[in-house]
Amino acid sequence: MIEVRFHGRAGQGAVTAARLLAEAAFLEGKCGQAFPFFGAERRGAPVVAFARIDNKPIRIRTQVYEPNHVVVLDPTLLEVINVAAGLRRGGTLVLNAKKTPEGISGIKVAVIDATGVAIETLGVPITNTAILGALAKATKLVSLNSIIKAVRNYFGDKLAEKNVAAVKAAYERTQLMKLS
Amino acid sequence: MIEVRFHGRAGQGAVTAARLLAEAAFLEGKCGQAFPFFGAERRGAPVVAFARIDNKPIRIRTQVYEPNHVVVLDPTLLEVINVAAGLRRGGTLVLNAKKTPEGISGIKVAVIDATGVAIETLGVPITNTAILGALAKATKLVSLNSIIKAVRNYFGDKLAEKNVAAVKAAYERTQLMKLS
Amino acid sequence: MTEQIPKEELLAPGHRACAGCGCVLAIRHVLKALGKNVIIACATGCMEVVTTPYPETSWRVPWIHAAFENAAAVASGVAAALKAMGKGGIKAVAIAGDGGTADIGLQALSGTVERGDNVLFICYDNEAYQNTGIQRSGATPFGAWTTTTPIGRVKRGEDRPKKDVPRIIAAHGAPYVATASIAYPLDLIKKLRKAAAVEGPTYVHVHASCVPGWRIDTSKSIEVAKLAVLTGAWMLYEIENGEFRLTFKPPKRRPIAEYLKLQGRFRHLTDGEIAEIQRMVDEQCKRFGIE
Amino acid sequence: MTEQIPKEELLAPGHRACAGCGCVLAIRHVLKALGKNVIIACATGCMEVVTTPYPETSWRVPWIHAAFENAAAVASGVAAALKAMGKGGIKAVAIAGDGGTADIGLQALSGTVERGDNVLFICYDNEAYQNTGIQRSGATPFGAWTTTTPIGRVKRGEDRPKKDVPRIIAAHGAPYVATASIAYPLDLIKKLRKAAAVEGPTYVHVHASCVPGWRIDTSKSIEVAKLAVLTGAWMLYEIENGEFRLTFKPPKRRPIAEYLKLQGRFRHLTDGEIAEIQRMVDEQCKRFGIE
Amino acid sequence: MKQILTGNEAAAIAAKLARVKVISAYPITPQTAIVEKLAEFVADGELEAEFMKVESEHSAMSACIGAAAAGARTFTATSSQGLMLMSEMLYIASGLRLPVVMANANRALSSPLNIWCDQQDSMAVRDSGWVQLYCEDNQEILDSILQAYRVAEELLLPVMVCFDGYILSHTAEPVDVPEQGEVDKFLPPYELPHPLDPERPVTMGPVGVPEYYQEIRCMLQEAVRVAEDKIAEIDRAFGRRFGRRYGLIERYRSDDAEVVLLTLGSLSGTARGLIDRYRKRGEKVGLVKLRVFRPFPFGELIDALGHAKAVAVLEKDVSLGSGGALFIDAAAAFIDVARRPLMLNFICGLGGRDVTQLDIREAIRVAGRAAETGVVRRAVRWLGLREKIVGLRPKL
Amino acid sequence: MKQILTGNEAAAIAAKLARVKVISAYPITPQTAIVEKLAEFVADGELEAEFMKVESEHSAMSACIGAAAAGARTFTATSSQGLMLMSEMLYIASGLRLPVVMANANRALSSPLNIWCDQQDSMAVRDSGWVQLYCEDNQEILDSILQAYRVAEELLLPVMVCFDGYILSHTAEPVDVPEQGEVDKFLPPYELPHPLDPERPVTMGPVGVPEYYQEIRCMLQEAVRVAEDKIAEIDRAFGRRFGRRYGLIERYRSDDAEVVLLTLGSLSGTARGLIDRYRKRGEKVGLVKLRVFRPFPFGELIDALGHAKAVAVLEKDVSLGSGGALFIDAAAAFIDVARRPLMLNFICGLGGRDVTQLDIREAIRVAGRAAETGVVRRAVRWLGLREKIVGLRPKL
Amino acid sequence: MRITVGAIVTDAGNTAQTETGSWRTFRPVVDAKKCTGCGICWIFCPEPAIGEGKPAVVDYKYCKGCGICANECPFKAITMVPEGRG
Amino acid sequence: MRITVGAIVTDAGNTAQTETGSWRTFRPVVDAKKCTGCGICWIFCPEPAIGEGKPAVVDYKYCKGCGICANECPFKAITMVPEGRG
Ligand SMILES: Cc1ncc(C[n+]2csc(CCOP(=O)(O)OP(=O)(O)O)c2C)c(N)n1
Ligand SMILES: Cc1ncc(C[n+]2csc(CCOP(=O)(O)OP(=O)(O)O)c2C)c(N)n1
Ligand code: SF4
Ligand code: SF4
Ligand code: SF4
Ligand code: SF4
Ligand code: SF4
Ligand code: SF4
Ligand SMILES: [Mg+2]
Ligand SMILES: [Mg+2]
Repeated sequence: MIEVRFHGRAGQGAVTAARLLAEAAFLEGKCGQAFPFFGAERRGAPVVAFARIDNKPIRIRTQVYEPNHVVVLDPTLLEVINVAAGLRRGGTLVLNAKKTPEGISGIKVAVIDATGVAIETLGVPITNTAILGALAKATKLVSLNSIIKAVRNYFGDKLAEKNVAAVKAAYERTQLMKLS
Repeated sequence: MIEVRFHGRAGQGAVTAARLLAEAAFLEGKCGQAFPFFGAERRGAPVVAFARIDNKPIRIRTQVYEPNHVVVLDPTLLEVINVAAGLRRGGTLVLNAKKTPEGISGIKVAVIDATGVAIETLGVPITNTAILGALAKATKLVSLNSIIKAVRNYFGDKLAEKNVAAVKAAYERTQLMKLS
Repeated sequence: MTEQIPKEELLAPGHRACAGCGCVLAIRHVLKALGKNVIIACATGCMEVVTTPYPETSWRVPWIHAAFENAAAVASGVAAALKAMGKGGIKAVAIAGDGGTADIGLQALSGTVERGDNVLFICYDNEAYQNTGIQRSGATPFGAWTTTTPIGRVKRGEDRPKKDVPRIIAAHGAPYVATASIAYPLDLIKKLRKAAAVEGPTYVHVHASCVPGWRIDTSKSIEVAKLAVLTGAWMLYEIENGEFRLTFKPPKRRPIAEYLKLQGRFRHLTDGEIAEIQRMVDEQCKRFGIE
Repeated sequence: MTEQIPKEELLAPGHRACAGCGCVLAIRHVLKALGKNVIIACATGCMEVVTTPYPETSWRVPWIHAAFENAAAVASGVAAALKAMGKGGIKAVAIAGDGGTADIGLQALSGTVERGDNVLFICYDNEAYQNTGIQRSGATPFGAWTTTTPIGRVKRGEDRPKKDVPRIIAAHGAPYVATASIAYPLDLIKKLRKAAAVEGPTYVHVHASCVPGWRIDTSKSIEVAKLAVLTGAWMLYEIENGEFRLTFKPPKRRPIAEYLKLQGRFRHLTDGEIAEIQRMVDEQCKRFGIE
Repeated sequence: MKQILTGNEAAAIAAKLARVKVISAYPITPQTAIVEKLAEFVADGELEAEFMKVESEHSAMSACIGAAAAGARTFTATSSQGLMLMSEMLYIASGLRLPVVMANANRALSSPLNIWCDQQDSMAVRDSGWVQLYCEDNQEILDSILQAYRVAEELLLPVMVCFDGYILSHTAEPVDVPEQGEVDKFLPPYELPHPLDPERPVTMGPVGVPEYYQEIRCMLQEAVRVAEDKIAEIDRAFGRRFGRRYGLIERYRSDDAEVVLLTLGSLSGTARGLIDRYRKRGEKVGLVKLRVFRPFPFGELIDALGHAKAVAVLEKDVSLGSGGALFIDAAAAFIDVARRPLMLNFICGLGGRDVTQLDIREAIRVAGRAAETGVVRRAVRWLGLREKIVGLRPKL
Repeated sequence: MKQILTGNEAAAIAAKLARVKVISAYPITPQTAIVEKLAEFVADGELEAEFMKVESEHSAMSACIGAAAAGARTFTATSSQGLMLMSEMLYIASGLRLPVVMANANRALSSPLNIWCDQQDSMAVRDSGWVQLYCEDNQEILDSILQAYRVAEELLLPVMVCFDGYILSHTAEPVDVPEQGEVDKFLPPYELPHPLDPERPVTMGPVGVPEYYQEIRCMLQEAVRVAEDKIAEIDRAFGRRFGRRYGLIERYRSDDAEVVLLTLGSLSGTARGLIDRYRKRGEKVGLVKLRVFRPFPFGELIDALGHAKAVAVLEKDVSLGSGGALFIDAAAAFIDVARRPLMLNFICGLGGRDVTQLDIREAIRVAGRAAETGVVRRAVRWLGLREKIVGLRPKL
Repeated sequence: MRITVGAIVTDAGNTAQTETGSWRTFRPVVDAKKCTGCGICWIFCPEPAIGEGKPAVVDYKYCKGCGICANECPFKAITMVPEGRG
Repeated sequence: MRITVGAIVTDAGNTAQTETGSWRTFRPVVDAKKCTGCGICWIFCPEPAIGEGKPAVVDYKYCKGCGICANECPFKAITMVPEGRG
């Protein structure tokens, strides 16, 4: 079973990102589970969401404490949260960032300027679809195609294609590195 | 233990009569318990109340099914209710009536025109105190004096004396008989 | 007059209301006015208790009682079901006492009106919680004795003015709001029919006497209700789409004392207090265009 | 202007309201207006949730939250206790959102006013249940999108007019009722002080924007609130002992479209629908003496 | 001084003796007379308190919460539908740890509407974190309310004093009313540790985020559990001053009994006389009366019942789809006790059905047979069903 | 067709598939999305139903009662405070024997306010005469709501389908959504036997005088009890049509287990994996998942647990002053059973506290020790208390 | 008796089987000579227990003896007489 | 930490310990030259996170970056600048 943690800000779509990942996995015949953790905070506050992927039905219902991968939707979160907490050995940190972050070491990192991609493709800095492109590229957890299909299922016609463009562009531009 | 059942009409004071009997017994150092049974009916509808008297504390809480005595506050009830139901052997039926009732037999009966007494003394046909005078006379359950004391305790100054007069007058005028 | 009143009795006799109950008379005429094609949701209160001692019922129309505070919501549910099932021509009607209207039931009523549900709400106002033995309600008039506004050394009866529910409901923008009295049955029937005919939330507030609650003689129920109108203690009017209209103007208003003196619940009032009440009534009448 | 606004911040920063929240700004000024000698009973809703994540609190005045529907009743209890314990000079204040005022909390509020309790009730009106994620309330304006009044093939947003709570409370005979807006803080502060000074039940209804609920940019909270007043979608007035008085008359009313266009919740409106809303606003303004 | 008082009068007098400052209540049968009596005391100036005529029970409890939080000693009373309507607020009062005291005149729950006695109402809120005391007679009502304030204020827990509607509420019987001075000594003026007060602003009722909620709940549960000792302690103190004690449970000729009745409230009184008669005939029948239902006195109960052959639990409530609430808790008490009695549940007295001595005899007979044979054929039975009424079993 | 759906979406879709006619609900976290989704269906014309935006939960249930009494299939959903606020009406819905179906997204009770998961809310109304089903996953939510209508309408009983707030309500996972045609066959249109109808006037909700109330109550209790068979029967019918069955309880590797976990709801899922691991190590640990809490399936449970050495009852609720509601009922089940397990109660997961595998291991460990030693040191324990938090035990 | 599911009452108006005339302590007696048949008494009787017609007919099965009819009769055609006391 | 009886919070205003500045994605920057110290921004900041004074001082500990101050400043003295993206 693979577990992924998403960090974002309330209102930015981290929950949707987790769900789309679960959908993509489902489209590949796997089982997916996605769920948020909400606090009492409002728009702008940091939030987390989780996804699990497995080949057999997923029955466990606990939060994810040791994710295989971590996805960060908002670049400003890095300064305020230890996003890599609990990340398993060999796991990847998928970051929305313009440049390689400092102060992180010993883990695989995928960097994508998801905000740039989102503004380019959607016109707004909503990064939840773009970042999935990066995740697909970096982890091979699900295929690019499955992400695209999931995005198409989820969004209405007009929005769908813009988001597909975001996924694709991010997939292309994601940079993989291992910080030591 | 002595058990007494009172029949009246909602709003006529049968509950108070039962209570005053319990108070009178209490004033004599006995234990008294009085309680009503209410239905969903309104003013004018037949109601019953109960009293128990004993030398030791009364702990039983059931309704009274086989009363030692039965008291009827309203003359018109006789036609609509079997007031003597369950009356124990040797018990007395205390009736508010102008004349000896027909159709009752084999029991001791005390007859008092309590309505007449009440109108005379109180100016209204509220018979609950008058009938207690009759009960005292007929059964010796409590003394006339105790009833009077209980009435004085219960009513405010002005009302008290009128009611005392009612008790006394009824006590005087009650006719005892055994119907066969 | 009798020919204008439907003959059919949709409330059966044998109900357990007090002898002389003004409220059950109100219900009798309400049902006459509305006819058979209604479904009634009735709040807890005298009218519910005295009409439905299981396994008996006085109601010859479909009727449901759920609780004290929710007659309006239950009726809204009925209205929604009728609509959803495509059953036209049947009116959902809520009936509640003043307690079930002005106090504990106000919110459900407010919701029904605000949502625009097709419900006619009827308040029979006997000016206290009579079913539980005469406790004050929001609709209890100033100065009245009740068991929770007793006459004592430091308090002397109800110390707040009567809550003006018709005005509150009118402030909700209900298309039809009216007041009525058991002493004016034709007026009452007319208003109820009008209210029932509106497709939407309507409200009729019926002033109705209560024998033990008002401490009146059983025979005086109508007399006292009529005096309420003739003295201006109660007013007959309707508010149609926001337009206020007096439907009865007492020819020459009688002194409020006539109304008060008939009732034991006002027995304790001093002349000074009666004068104060007269002043309040005068002021209110002026506001409503009665001199 | 700043000198008329008390410096002391009785609502601490660090609260968890959305960036740009108009309601928390309302609360900030409410507290400034009232000062320290208050006890606040707050209904469930955004302002309660974002200010009190245990073990933290933003309130520098005594504050209690019990439930969603009962702020008025809790405040009444506080007022009764203060009176019983002989503690003068402290005002019991209830704060609730529009849901906790117009809908689920209306009855408790009605009771407080009817009993004449010494309570100031403040409604911050962000026109929907924002805390639970933007569902319609009685105060949601006609035409607005919310999650329970979605824009679909057969339904297009809220289909009932906004419930007029100030009018409903005025119909209760409350001695002081006023409306205010976060865009007019001096007016707001003045009215709150006036309301607090009355010994008895008073009501202030504050129009306050909500970023996600109105679908506005975080920076537009004040702008949009001001436009509400300038277009006549919201009006500033007070009702003192029954006397209505407009406290701000928009110089020349701006078209309602300016207000609507700023907000995503009205995005779906067609020109025809906007014209209809303009008509409703015009009519209402006329009733209130604004041309 | 001894007086003839109804249960409702005893409750009202107790509240007055406790010098309550804020009363907030709504009328409901059969409790109403309590409120009426208090209204009289206030109107006559005999009690200096704010008497709030709220518009519903939900607001009644809400106002009590507000008043208690501001530091005033508060009282309310209700029954049945009223208790249900305020049930949300019951959990909130206990969660806020406010020492509200409430009298509940037990009455059946609708639907159908029924104004008569049973205990479904207070049983329905047994999870709510309120201490629950059940009274057998009017003296116990008065005494329990006085004790309730001590318990409530020392533990910061709300306390509900329950007594059977009509059967006690409307029954007049002798009650010893203590002197005000003695009561004042037993129950001194009270100060909430952190009241709502502009001098020392506090926040009550915050959002209990997942990081803390469970611990806060656990603390509440501990408080209700330790109330067992506290109630016993205060009961002893009461006994020293007033000469009357009740305990958490009362054992009435049960110590060597083979068949034991377990009861709550007024039913206990009716049972006592019967027990005496069985005893006179040499039959080992006893009674255990439970006075404190929350906290549930597991230990004392195991101790009192463990030796019996069969226990007949008589109660006026039913957790629909399971058994009686008292039975379930009492039976659960024995899950890890080696020596346990057979236990039978008798649902009775619902909606004002009189529980007669015949009914109780029947329970004793059935329990006696179980004791003899060692077999319980049906754990949950009903007493006093009218045989002429048919149709109880729905057709499937 | 399989889709990724949250629990709330599954519930809303189930209501749509059931072709409900009247929906009356009030928003509350974490249930709100159900109502929102239904509002969308209605707005889009996908569901022809009246969607009532009532002003409170009390009115939500009241309107359901009115609508159901008039003969419409009705649906509502709530959580926590909402359930408490409508609790009076729950008893009335069952008393009136109206087949209302409600989804309850389980959430903690205030105070302090907490929007996260536990099961105190639905447990608090377990006496109310509603059938209660608890779901483990989103598929079970959808399926249970469909089954609920059949149960409700065949027995004239209201049914509450409970599922853990957030943990299921907000979790997206694959759900097989049945075809409308198949659902129509399983759940035909429904007619109330005696609806409110001017053609045939009836009176519903009369005063249940003492002469009849107890019998009426007994009839209701019988109806809830026989629901046990009815639920099983309908579950089998559902299984035949849709290939999924749930039973009243599910035994998961428990038949030969020495230590058995007893759980409700989503917790069961987390436990399964652990059980497998214990089994892999040869340890005889099993799971019994209770799906139907009302009626309480005494017989099946005795059957499933009787052989165990120790049973660990894990639950997200507590009857304050006693133990967990599930524990109490389950323990009571064994009062007249000779062979009984030791039973331990673990309160956990309150107010959104995550119940981790570590927590469950701890429960198994403690139960295992009890099984070995035959001794239960403390029947009621708490799992997952944060150790850094102190002050749980009040000073006396 | 067979109790009904949900305590529903299907026999609409069956309180008519209960004769509340037993509540009466005074009975209205109509003076046929005075009665004009105006129907006012019928309109205001709460039971109802007095019929239209000339003279008006009292249904003593239900009449509770409240005296409203007597009080309201414009022609003073009704007198309230005490029920025979036993 | 010791939890409090009834979850009471006695430390009034202690959300000030939580620095909601971490929520910010844009930061307001005051142009000292344009700022007149009128205080409008202070009045309308919901946190509040911008002080009176000339020039107005932003408290970045709490400022969530909503941009109200920039929008309302009559002198356009405030610009919203993206927070440095990592
Ligand atoms: C929730 C709840 N609270 C209280 C009651 C008790 N109760 C029943 S009827 C009633 C008073 C009804 O007053 P009103 O609505 O004026 O009707 P009336 O009895 O005067 O006809 C009360 C207090 C109840 N049934 N339910
Ligand atoms: C009895 C009850 N029902 C529902 C809720 C859920 N709830 C909490 S706040 C809220 C909406 C509040 O709306 P409003 O009063 O307008 O305040 P806002 O959130 O908009 O500030 C709802 C529905 C609740 N807490 N209690
Ligand atoms: S108490 Fe009043 S309202 Fe109730 S039945 Fe009697 S007269 Fe009618
Ligand atoms: S949702 Fe709206 S009201 Fe609530 S904190 Fe955010 S902006 Fe303020
Ligand atoms: S009111 Fe008088 S005159 Fe008219 S019908 Fe009746 S009895 Fe006859
Ligand atoms: S006395 Fe009363 S009940 Fe009898 S007929 Fe006349 S009005 Fe009707
Ligand atoms: S509003 Fe602009 S000019 Fe005024 S103080 Fe703020 S930054 Fe300076
Ligand atoms: S950006 Fe918003 S939070 Fe920051 S100082 Fe300006 S108004 Fe305040
Ligand atoms: Mg009334
Ligand atoms: Mg709002």
